[in-house]
Formats: sequence, C-alpha cells, structure tokens
Amino acid sequence: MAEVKMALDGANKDLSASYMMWYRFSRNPAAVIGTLIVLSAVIFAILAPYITPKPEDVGAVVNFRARHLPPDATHWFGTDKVGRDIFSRAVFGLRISLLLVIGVLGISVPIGTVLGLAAGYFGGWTERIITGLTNVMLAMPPLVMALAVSNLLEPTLMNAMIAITLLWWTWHARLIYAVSKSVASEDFIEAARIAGAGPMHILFREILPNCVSVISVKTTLDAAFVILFGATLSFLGFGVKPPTPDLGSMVADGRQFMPDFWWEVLCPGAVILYVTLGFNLLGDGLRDMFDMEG
Amino acid sequence: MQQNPFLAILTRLGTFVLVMVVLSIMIFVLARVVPGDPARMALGPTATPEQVSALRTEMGLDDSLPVQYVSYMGRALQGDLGMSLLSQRPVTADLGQTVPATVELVLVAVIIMFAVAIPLGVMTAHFRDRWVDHVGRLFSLVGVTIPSFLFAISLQLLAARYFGDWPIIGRMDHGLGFAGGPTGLMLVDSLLAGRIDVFVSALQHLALPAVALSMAGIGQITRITRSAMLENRRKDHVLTLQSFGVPERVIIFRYLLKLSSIAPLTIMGLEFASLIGNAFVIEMVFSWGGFASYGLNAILQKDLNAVTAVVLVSGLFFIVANLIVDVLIAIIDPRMRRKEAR
Amino acid sequence: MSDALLKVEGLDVLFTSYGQTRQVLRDISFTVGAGERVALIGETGSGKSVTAKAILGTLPRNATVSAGRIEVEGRNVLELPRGERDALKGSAFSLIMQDPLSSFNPVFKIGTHLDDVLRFADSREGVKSSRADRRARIAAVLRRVQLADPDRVMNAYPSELSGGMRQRVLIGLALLHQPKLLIADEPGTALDVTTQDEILNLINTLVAEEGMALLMITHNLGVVRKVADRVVVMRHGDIVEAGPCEKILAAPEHEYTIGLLDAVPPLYGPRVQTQQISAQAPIVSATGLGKEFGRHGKRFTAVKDVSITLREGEIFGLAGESGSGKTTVARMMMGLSRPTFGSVSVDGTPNPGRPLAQIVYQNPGTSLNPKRTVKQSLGLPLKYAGLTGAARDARMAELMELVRLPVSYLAKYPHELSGGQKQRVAIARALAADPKVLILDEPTAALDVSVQKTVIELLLQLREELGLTYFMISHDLSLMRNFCSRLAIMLRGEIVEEGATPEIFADPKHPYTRALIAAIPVVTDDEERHKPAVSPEERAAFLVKTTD
Amino acid sequence: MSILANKRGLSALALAAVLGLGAAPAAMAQEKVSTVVNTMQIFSSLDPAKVTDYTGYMAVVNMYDGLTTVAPSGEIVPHLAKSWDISEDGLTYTFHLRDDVTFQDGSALSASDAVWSIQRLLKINKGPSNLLVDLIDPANVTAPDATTVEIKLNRPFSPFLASTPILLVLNQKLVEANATADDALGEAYVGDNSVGSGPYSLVSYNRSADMVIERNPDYFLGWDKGTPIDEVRFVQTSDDATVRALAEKGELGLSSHGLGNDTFESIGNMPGYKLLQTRTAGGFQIKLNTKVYPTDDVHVRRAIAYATDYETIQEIIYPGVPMHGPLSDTFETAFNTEIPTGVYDLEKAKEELALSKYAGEDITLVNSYVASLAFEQEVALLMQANLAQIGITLDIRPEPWNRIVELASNPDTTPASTQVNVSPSYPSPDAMFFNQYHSKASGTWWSMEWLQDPEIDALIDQSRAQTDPAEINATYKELQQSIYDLQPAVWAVAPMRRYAANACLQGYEFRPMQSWDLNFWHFTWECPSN
Repeated sequence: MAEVKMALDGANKDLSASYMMWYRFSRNPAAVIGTLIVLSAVIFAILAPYITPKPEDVGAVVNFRARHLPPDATHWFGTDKVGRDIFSRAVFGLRISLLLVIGVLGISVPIGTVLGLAAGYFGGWTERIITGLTNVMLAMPPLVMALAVSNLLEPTLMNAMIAITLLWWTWHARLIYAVSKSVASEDFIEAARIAGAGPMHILFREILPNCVSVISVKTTLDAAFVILFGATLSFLGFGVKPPTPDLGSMVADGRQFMPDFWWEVLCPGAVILYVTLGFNLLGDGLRDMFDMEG
Repeated sequence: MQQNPFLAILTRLGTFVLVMVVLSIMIFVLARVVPGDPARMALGPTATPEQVSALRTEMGLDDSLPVQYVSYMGRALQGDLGMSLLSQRPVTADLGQTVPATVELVLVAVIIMFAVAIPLGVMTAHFRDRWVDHVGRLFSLVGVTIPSFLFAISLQLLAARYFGDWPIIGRMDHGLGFAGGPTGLMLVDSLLAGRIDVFVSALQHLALPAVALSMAGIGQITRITRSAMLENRRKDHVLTLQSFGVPERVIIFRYLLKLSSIAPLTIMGLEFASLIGNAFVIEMVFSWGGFASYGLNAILQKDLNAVTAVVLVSGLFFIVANLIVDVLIAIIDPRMRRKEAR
Repeated sequence: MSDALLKVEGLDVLFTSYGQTRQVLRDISFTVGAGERVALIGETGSGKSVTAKAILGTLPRNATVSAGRIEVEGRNVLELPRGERDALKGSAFSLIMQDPLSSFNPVFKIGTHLDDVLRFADSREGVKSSRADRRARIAAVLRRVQLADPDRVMNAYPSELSGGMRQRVLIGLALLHQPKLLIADEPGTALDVTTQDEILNLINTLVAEEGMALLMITHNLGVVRKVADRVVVMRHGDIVEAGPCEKILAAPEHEYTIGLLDAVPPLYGPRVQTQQISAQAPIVSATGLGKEFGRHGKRFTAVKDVSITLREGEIFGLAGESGSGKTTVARMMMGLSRPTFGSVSVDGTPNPGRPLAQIVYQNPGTSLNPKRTVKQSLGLPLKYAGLTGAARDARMAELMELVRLPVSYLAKYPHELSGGQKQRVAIARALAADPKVLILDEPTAALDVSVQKTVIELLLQLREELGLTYFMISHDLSLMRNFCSRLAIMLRGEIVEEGATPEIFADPKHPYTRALIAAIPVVTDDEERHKPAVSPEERAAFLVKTTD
Repeated sequence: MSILANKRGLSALALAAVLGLGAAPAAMAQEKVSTVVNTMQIFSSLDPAKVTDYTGYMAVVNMYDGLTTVAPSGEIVPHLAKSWDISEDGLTYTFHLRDDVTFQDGSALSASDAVWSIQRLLKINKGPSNLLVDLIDPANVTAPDATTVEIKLNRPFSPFLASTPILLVLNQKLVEANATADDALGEAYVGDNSVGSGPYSLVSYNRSADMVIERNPDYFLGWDKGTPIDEVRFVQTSDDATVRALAEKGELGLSSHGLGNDTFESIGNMPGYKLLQTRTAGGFQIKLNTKVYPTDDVHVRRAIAYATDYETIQEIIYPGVPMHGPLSDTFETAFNTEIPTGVYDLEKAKEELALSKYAGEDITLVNSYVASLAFEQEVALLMQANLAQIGITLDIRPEPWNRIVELASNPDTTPASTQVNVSPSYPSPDAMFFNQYHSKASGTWWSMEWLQDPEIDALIDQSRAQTDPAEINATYKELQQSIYDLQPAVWAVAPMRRYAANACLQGYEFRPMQSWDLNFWHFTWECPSN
C-alpha cells in the first residue's frame, strides 16, 4: 500500500501542490457549488443596497396595507406582518449573519489556535491547564451558556454571541492541540530548536503552517454553525433590535403565521439554508482538497 | 507497565470532579456578579421594596461571594440545591420531576440517531459516488444545515394536519390516568406497571420530539461514519482480508463497522453538550416537561439556584455521557483499554 | 514453461490521478513455476508492488490494467468473474504482507481474523466446518510457524503481540489453505534485522516443506540471495533483467543491476572500505551515562552506564536494534536530553552560543517541515548564526553546492524533492550552523540502496572537506562496517562491545554481536562464509522472542 | 411547498407504520369531557399566598374559593360569604360564611380556616399581600363563631372589598398535618397540592410543562348548568404555531389570550372553533417615564401621543376600542366622559415638539416591550416609522417580561417608553389609579411613569379614605383629568380580550379581575348541533 502511494507521489512529483489541490477541488462539484454559494452570499451582502428592490424596508418603514402579501413579481419573497419586502430584508439579513460569522470566528479562532498551539508544543502545566479548561468548557452546552450569560447581562444577540465566542475557542483549541502535539514531536521541530529557534518562531512559523488546512476546514464548517446558532438564539428571543433585518428573527417572527403565510418562514429559512449549505459544502470541499481524513 | 485499572478509573473520576467544581464556580459567580435582583424576580411584579429586601437577606444574597459559594456547595453536596425562586420549592424536587423526561427524550433520540446514521454512513461509504451516496449525503447535509426549531415546528404542523390523532405535545395522554412510576421514564414505568396502552401512548408522544432532536445528530454521525469507513477501508488490514477471500459484506459489516464506530462514538460524546442545547429548543416546541424547558424558564426568570443547577446537571449529563462513551470505546478498542490502564 | 503456476504476460497498468494518466507497468512478463522461488526486486517506484497487487486483484480504484494477461494455473484471472477470482485467494495463492501491525484490524482478536479466513475458504469449497474444528486447524498452523502457544496468540489482539509474532501469524494466515503460490511483499522489512532473518528462514523452510512456489517482492538483494531461485529486476515499471539468482548476483548484465549490486555495502571481502582511526584529541566524552524514564515507582531504565569518547575527525558508530537505547545516548551526548546519571564533557573549544553538534535524522520525510521551502529551512540556522541579507544568500548557495544540489532548489517545498534530495537538504541545514560534530541518526535507513550510496559518499566527502566528526547511530551493520572507524554495540541500554570496526567484524567477542552480524542478509556466498557462527542458544539468549 | 408537505407526510406515515398504531387516544372512549387549555407562561406557584400573575391565578381560582367573588359586571358578589357588613367608620368588615361548604377532602370549611388562611397570607408576605400588609394586623382577623369572619382595618380603605376575592381559604387541618417545623405554614405542601374547596382538584402538576385538574363532584355550588368539564389540561406552549397545531387536531379547548392577532383569526376560522371577544377594563398603553430624557418634558410626551397611529393599532394590530385617558369606560360611574380619545396628527406632534426643551435636537427615544408578544413588535415598528417623521428616532428594545419588571424598579433604568397592557387587579378604579400613579406604588411595572406627583397622590389618598360612592366617583373624575393633562402615557387602545375556543365550550364571560374569567365551573361543554 505504502509502495503504491509512493509510486503515485513519485509519478506526480512534477505536479505542483497547488495544482493537485486545485484539481481535487475543481473536480468536486459540491465544493464548487459551495464556493459559488458563499461567494454569491458575500456579494449579495455587500451590494445589498444596490440590488434589492426596496432597500428602505430594512429601516423604519411600515406599510400595513401591504402586509402578508404572497410572493409575486414585485415581492419575490412576499411581505411580512407590517408590509415590508421580505426579499430585500433577507438580502440585508445576510449582512448580519456574515458579520456574526466574522465576529465570532474572528475572535475565537485566533484564541483557540494560539492556545491549542501552545498546549501542544509546550506540554507540562501549559498543556494541563489549557486542556483542563477546554474540558470544562466542552461540558457546557453552548446554547445554555449563551442564554444564561446573555440573559444575565442583557438579552441581545450581541451578548449571546459574545458568550458563544467565549466558548467557541475550545473546539479550535482542542483540534489545533491535537495537530500541534503531533507536529511538535516531529524531527523538524527539534531541528529548528537545535538551530536556535525560539518558541515564537516554532509556534507560528513551524507548527502553525501545518495547521492551516485543519483550521480553514473547521472554520468554514463553523461558519455554518454560527449562522444556525444565531438563528436559534433569535428564535428563542435573543435577536437583534428591530427593525434590523436578521434572518433568524425573521423566521421566528414568521413562525406564528405558519402555515397560512408560509413564505414568511420558508423564504428567510431558505436563505439560512442556502448560506449554511454553502459553507458546509465549501468546508467539505476544502477537506477533500487538503486530503484530510475524518 | 500495566497499572491498576481501578486507579485509572479513579483518576478519570477525579478529572470529572474537577470539571464540575470549575463549572460550578463559573456559573455561580456568573449568576451573582451580574446586575439584577433575584429576590425581585422571585416576588413578582407587585412586591414592595420591603418585601424584596427581606427576601434578599433570607436568601443570603447580602453575604460575600465566597461565603455564598461555600455554603451553597456545602448544601449541594448534601443534595440540597436550594429553593427555586420560580417554583417556590426545592430545586432538587423540580429536577427529580424534570430530569427523567429529558433523559428519556435524549436516550431515544440517541438511539434513533445511531439506528439511522450508522447504516446510512455505511451505505454511503459503500456506494461511494453512486446515487445512494449522493442522496444519503444530501440528507445528512440537510440534517446539519436545517435549524432544529424550523424542523420541529414543521414536523408538528404536518403531523397535526395529516395525522390528526397523533400527539404533538406532552409526554403522555392524561386520559389514561397514569401517574408515573419509580424511574420517571414513561416507557420503563409503563412496562413495569404492565400498562401497554400507556407504553404505546408514551412512544407516540416521544416519536416527534425524538426525531426532531436526532435530526442534526443524524447528519453529523452519518458524515463521521462515512469518512471513518472510507478511511479505514484504505487500510492494509482490509487488503489482508480481501486477499484471503473474506467476502466484502463481512469486511464491511463486521470488521470495518466495529472499527469505524469509534469515531462517531467519540464525536457523540463531545457533541453531547450541543444535544442538550438542542433539547432546549425541542422541549420548548413540544411542551416536553423536561429539564431543558425548566432550565429555559429558569434562565429567563433569573431563577439563580435553578440556573446553577441546570448548568451543573447539563455538565453532569455531559460527563456521564462521556463516561459511557469511554466505556463503550474501551469495550470496542483493546488499544484504548490498555492505554486507560496505563 | 508451459505448466507455470503463475504466468504474467505483457502486463500494462495505468494510474490516473489529477487528470493525468501514467503508465506504471510496461509490458511485464514473467512466470513462476510450481515449487519455484522467484524474487521481484526493485527500488521505490519500480512497480514491483503494483505487479503483486495486479496479480491479487487489489489494485486501487484509479488503476487500470490496459493490456496483458495474468494466468493462474492456466486461467486468465483478469477475465474471471469476481466470485471465482475471490475463490482463488487463499487457496491458489496467498499473500504475506509487509507491515505486520497494520495487516490486522486492531479491534479484533487474531483468532477472529484467522477463523473468518478459514471459514469463508471452507464455505467456498463447500466444506462444512465447526468452530472447534477450525480452531484446531488454526492451532496446528500456528504451531507450524513456530508459535508455541496458539491459544494465547488467538486470544490476543494484534497490538498485544510483538512484530515478529505478528509476522509469523501473517505467514500462518497464508498457510491456512496450503496454497500453491505464496506471494510475500517485503516480509520482515519493518522488523529488526535478526527477526527478519528468522522470518526468512521460516518462509524458506515452509516453502520447501510444503512444496509451494514463492513470489518474493523485495528491495533487498541480500534477501534475494537467501530466498530466490530466480530474480526479476524491475525499474520504473520495466523489467530490466531476469534470470537465475546466482547469475544475476554474480554476473549481472544490465547496467542498472550492476549499479544496484555495487551500491550494496559489503560485509566482508575485498570491496570493504575501512575508515582510518582518528588519532586526534577527544572532542566529546561521556562517562557513566544513564537514563531512566517514567515516574516514581515505575521507572524504566533506557540507558545504563554508557561511556563513550568521540575523537575529532572520526566516525563513531553506535549500533543496536530498536529499543536498545542508542538514540537516547545520542540525544544525551548532544545535550537534547538530560542524563539521569553521568555526565558529558566537551573537551574541545566550541564557540559559545553556537551548538557543537547538529543532527541528521533518519526520515527525511519528517525532518523537514513540509510547509516550508528549502530556503526557509536553511535560513533558520543561518539567522541564528547571525547572517542576514546577501551574506545569508551567499552562504545558502554555498551550502547547496556542498550537498550537490542546484541553487534553484531553494524555492522548492520538501514534497517536490526525492528522498535523497531531502536528506541532502537536511545535511545542508545541519551544516548551516557550522557544527563540529554531526549526529547521523540512521541517515540512510529510509532510502533506496543506490541513493544511500550517494548520500554516504557525500558525507565522507564533507568530512574530508570540512573536517567534521560523525557520530552515527544505526542498526545496519554492513553499512557501518564501511562507514565507521570505530563501533560500539548496544544491547538493552548497555554497550556490550566496542572497538575499531575491522577488529569487531574480524573477531566479534560478544555473542550478541555475532548474532547480529550473522543475521545480515548478504549478497555473496563468500560473505556468508565469513560470518561468525552463532549457536541457537546464543541467539535465544539475546534476541527478542518472537515465537511467544 | 406541496412537495415538501407530501414528503413529510410520507415520513410521518412511515413512522406510524413502524409503531404499528392507529393512534386513537383512549380518552375518547369514555364520556368524560376533557379539554386542553394553552397558557403562555408556566404556573410558577399553586400557593394562593404566593401567586402573583395571571397564569398562577388561573390555577388557584379553580382550586380555591374566596370570601367573595367578582361578577361579570365587576361587582363584588357573595361566594363563601353569603353576606357582609361594613361598620360605619369603614374599619370593620364582618363576613357571614355559608355553612354547607366542604373542602375537597370532605371536611367542613369553617371560619377558622378562613382566618388562618388570611393570617398565613399576611405572614408569608409575598406578592398577593402587598395591598393588605400594612392595612391589616394579623391579630385583627378573627372568627367570633364558625361562620363569621371579622377583619379590622388599620385605616379606612375604600377598595378593600374589591380585593376580598383573593382572600382564598385553605384547609387548615390538612395543611398543618403536612407542615414541618421549618415550614410551619406548609409552603412545600401547598405548593404541590390543592388544599381548598374549589370546583377542581389537582391531578398532576409538572412545573415546566403542564398541569391537570379534575372536577370536584361535591363542589358546594353544584354542577347543574349543563355538561360540566371533567378534566382540564393546562399546557404551556409559548409558540403560536403549536397552539395552531393543537387546534388543527381539535385538541385545543381554549387558547391563551396572548396569541398573535393572526393566530386568533386563523384558529377562529377553523371548523369547530370560535373566537371569544369581550371588552375589558384595562388598556394597552405606552408608558412614558417622566423622570428621564426625553420624556421628562410634557411636550415631548404629547408629541408622542399625537404621533401615535391609533386607528392602525385599534383596527389591525391589536383590535379594540379607543381610550379616553387612563380609565376604561367600563367603570361607568367613575369614568370622565369629557376626556377625548387620542388623535393621530403629525402636524400637532411637530408643534408640541417645538415647544419642548429638546426642540431642534435629534431626539432618541427608547421603547421597550415584551419580546414574546408579537403584536407589541408591530406597534414598535409603527411608532418608529411615525416618530421618524417628526424627528424622533425610536430605539426598539424587546425584553423578556421579567427584565421589564426588573428595569421598572428604578427610575434611571426604567425605559423612556414601555408598552404594557394594564388590567385592574381588583375590580375598582383604585386598582388603576393607585398602582400606576401613586408615589407609594412606585417601582413596579405598573408605575413605569414615575409620576410621583403630590397633587395626584393627594387625590388618590382622598378617594381611598372616602366612603360615599358619589364622592369617590367625583374624585376619580378629577384624577382622570389631572392625569390626562400630564400625559404620562399614550393610551393606545382598550383591547378586546380574545380567546380562541372550541365551539363546544360554552359559558365564557369576562370578569374584571386577574384570571377569574377562567374559573371552569362557569363553563359547560355543549357542541353546536351542526
């Protein structure tokens, strides 16, 4: 088996690594679709004011005469309980979702990565404390903690997401720790140490590059999870302030009108599904691209 | 190098105790440093300021935090988790009533999860890149991407519309006049009492929430099982068996399945906290009188003793689940057994 | 040979990956007659394993047989329906795999594997067999492969057996149905040399006793001499030469075979090189080194009372099998790990702040960071040596030249390099820190023999040019015979014998040394005759038990 | 949609097949009438001395009887007490109890039980006693004989009689038999059991999900109105969709009144369901905190009132009738007819704003509401859109109910504007005036205006001390005008109380006190003949 793999590696030696990755990625229809979805979501979010039919409907506007209109040519996703265009609001809602993703992952991923790297490389008490803390954090249902923390402070999506951020790093720390620990025992780490490299160099220049694939796959899949999580929090009443368009709150608000005004739930719900599906497909695609297991 | 396995278990339990202690300190401090007056909450909207301050003193809220913590934990170890401000009775009594309901729901959900996900994972791996694989993967993808509340509500509405008689809320048909039994698990108690009708009713009531709760997990476990199967399939030992003519089905359903069940089990343990979190939503939608909906109310009402207990019990759930997972993995994997004992 | 048991004819195999198709086997033809022992030999990428997989029908999904026939007992297996082809497995031919650990499913007992193989083989032949009956037959087979306690073996999980025992079980597995052809893929390669030797002896005995044919796949010419009647030499998917074993080894015709034989370091005879003993001052000396691992109560002694003195300019070899403690000693000498007992003194005058020694690791695959270019890897020690900018670039170019690599390789990532090239980069990195001493931790163990030769030559040249001292640890005594000036043999944490290399080989004092030398597969009969004699008792006393 | 529905339908079918069941609830087999009532919140307590909210009273009013009760007209009428006398000075109330009342355990109810229960209420000193604690000295509650209860007040208090329905009587012997040394008042026992004489007794109680009560066949008022309801299952479902689902399968007997407008209409239109709508004595208001920016200026408050689109609220969002100031016109005798209803006029709003001290500034107004009430979000959005036109930015803050309660305890944390629905907790205008506007009642969600106006305080105190109904009503009218002038709230709508009910459920009548309208003794089960 090993022989065959070697034979293959030998045969493909003149192919560059990036070519191989690109090949694996581009031959994976799911990954390509995922990329397109995520890209389109980002573009929609950025260009929301220019491409939505009624951008003013995300602000202080009500139109009770046009409430609960079913989808038609003017209102692609219908209108909501106060007569606002759901399509426009859903597109703007992508902004909140993506900002949440950036906010939560932008903070928790670096923290988790650094702690995971340190725990894996330094070992000893650093390892014991960080893994211990990780174990404690893992025992807490994130949703329960988010609810508890944000309700004790002030029940806003912001607070709930801060609570999530405080818990989320553990998953990354755990993952990076495992990679870091195995990389740390490799000969090239010792070689670098003998050559005189300090811990900073070893952590960030030697070990970190070996974690990039793991981090990017996990982060992508997490992006989907953050969006779902935000939607669940909104559903439980920890949403953003009205009239800010937030997909989770839109679903939550619309659910009382099921099934008569189904579009008020299903359309924003479909947008959530669209984005999370995109991130999931992209994550799977990246995983295949990096040829990771599991 | 073999060590006393008893000692290994003790060490393991020690870690868990530590987890619980840290968890309890965190939630205890959190619950008390934040603004807000639990006494006010307890007394309701019409209470006078005098009534509030009297209750504050009674609850010991005027003591310093460490004093409060020590006295709380001291009582907690004797099984006294304090009074619930909301229900005006001991938290332990509330938990005794609500925890079995959640345990029953979660257990059945976990069973559904594995019963569906493992075969699905095996099938998708076996028929890799064929239509079975695509359908299965799509299904599992939808499982992890659809918000569980949306799924639960849809399930409920559809059941109400197309299966008019199918129960959509609660744990049991009260018309049957069954008061419960020693375990608190309806399925078990009804059988103990020899009440098949109650058992059937309980099973019907369980079906929708358990399916809704298992949905996300099914997606997750299917994916993990599939990739574990595919990964293990590339291993030399598969080649060994193949080259000695052991049939493919035996290799898959016997050799690969057992080996590939380690990864989903591990994930199950780690994701157990998320499962409890999802139970909060599911119990709310299905009016399931479990500990999660109790917890949700406690959180919303700032019922401090109840919130603390709920978080601790969630932690305990996680720990017990992981202990079970550890034992299962040790049963499956001899390497793990020896590592444990080391 | 019209009555060949196995006949491979004009076999072409294509691999498709990343949208590109490559031919990995070109027009492969050979036969194995009944009772004949044939060896397929070749280096990495020669296609020998692909050939074996093609015969077994276990090629990966992206491989296609584009032409040719594989006949087993006159039937072309490539055209057989799957069921019939499966039926051949385990009865017409059996396989012995390379890595005995990964060849078993770790969560099933050994006995389960054996029983299933036997059960399905029986059912294919329409034989009804009871569990007890099968158990008895399995026990009998296990005893044949010299496993004394079959019950214990059957009840054990794979991880609970030693490598040698697992290899024996694998052989037993292959014997369960008295196949006519045994296909062995590098058996014993992953094991210590002495164990490997026993395994080869066992295979030879069984083949002879059962009258089986053997197709041995190996990269080791010494193994070929021991177990093959005929040899097929492969290179890059082609057969370059085939013929009787004696002829190929004694008078090879093809240039490649000649080179290959030439690259094998000789153990005895006129081709042996002897390195000069250094008369210079000691540079590092260790006295009474000891190392214990583990916590209180459960301490494990890895190294006991080792004293070594390294003289400037010499090549000191520390030999031993896996687990003997040789690497621990090297790490203590370098200051990478703190000795529990004893001390290391540096007698020379090392530059303060610059390490005295650098390491060249065994596996070039893991000694270079896969995510860093050659330039980045080399830049690190240079940076800490205080070189920057143009000076650093110049030094890098110089280093690349020293290890005979083009400067353009600086931009490459490790996976773009071959094993030998990686090892050269690793050497360059070690040299970048200007060390006085290089620790060579089995520097060629992962390389093909022809590559090994060039690396060893490079190391010898570098020592000349730079006046380096080498401290080599290895289990490969034939390599050490030619490369080291002095040698110490370690067994279970202790040095059992030490002296000038030629003296040790001429007259090994310690029975372990003798056993070790005796186990080395050699290429010529002449060398075989020179090997020291070892009694079975001596072997048993010092070698790891692999028979239970 | 239809594809999705079919698919799910199929999977549910498969599920049914797996369980191999016809899924017919066995209860239908018997003639017993059992129905499901949905509640928005959980039953926090079953103890009459601890109950503080609407949901809690829903349980208590079915399990216990008070000295008096309240008629649909709002009049206090005899219940356990056949009659009562009030002394000339208005200090001593003497109640003459019926002698035919038994507790659910069969023992007779006597005056001593009533005295003990009232004393217990005062001793526990929680929610329901707030009106009485400094009004009655426990020692002054006595039982001269087995059917007489005498209560002496510390001072004259005209609304006292209106609060007597909450003086619920517990079975003293039963409670004391289950009391412990630490818990002399049997709080643990009362928290889990029904120990009253009421029409229904407790069957099971699961705090976070449901409560079941069953008919007390020996109830002293008898069951002769028609087919009584034998069993009521209260189910907590905060989700409109779940209630709809319950109605779809015909299981729902009565909904809570807090559902969304569309849900009511949708269930009301289902076959077998009807919509119950009645006037209430309460009002839906936007309370304006007079102590904080920017609502500390009366002109800003008036501007907000002018910027409120009353018509949209009353017709679309929260159906009801216009309000004339703080008091509902259901209190006919006390109601001041001269106060006009609210007018939506943005020009006037701008004029008022120009008069204020914040004229010309960018004004931001905080608006809080109960997050779980969907219609309040619609009101907030409507207000936001309208206020934007007069230059006020509305900062919308949905909050859980308990947080609003908490914020209300301090003038600085009380939001500048808060949407609340206020109903009298006892059938007297005093419940509206004192609880909302008197300084002594500050710090609760009722009084988020923080009016604390000495003139208003004086008028309320005056009304409470008066004994002549005509004088009291005159004072009430004056109070209404004074409060109206200060505009401490926007009185948006007098909403209809609405329930979605099974068409078979008969006998509902609104009663202006807590959840006294949901005493199931009043209901019968007669299905319309079609």
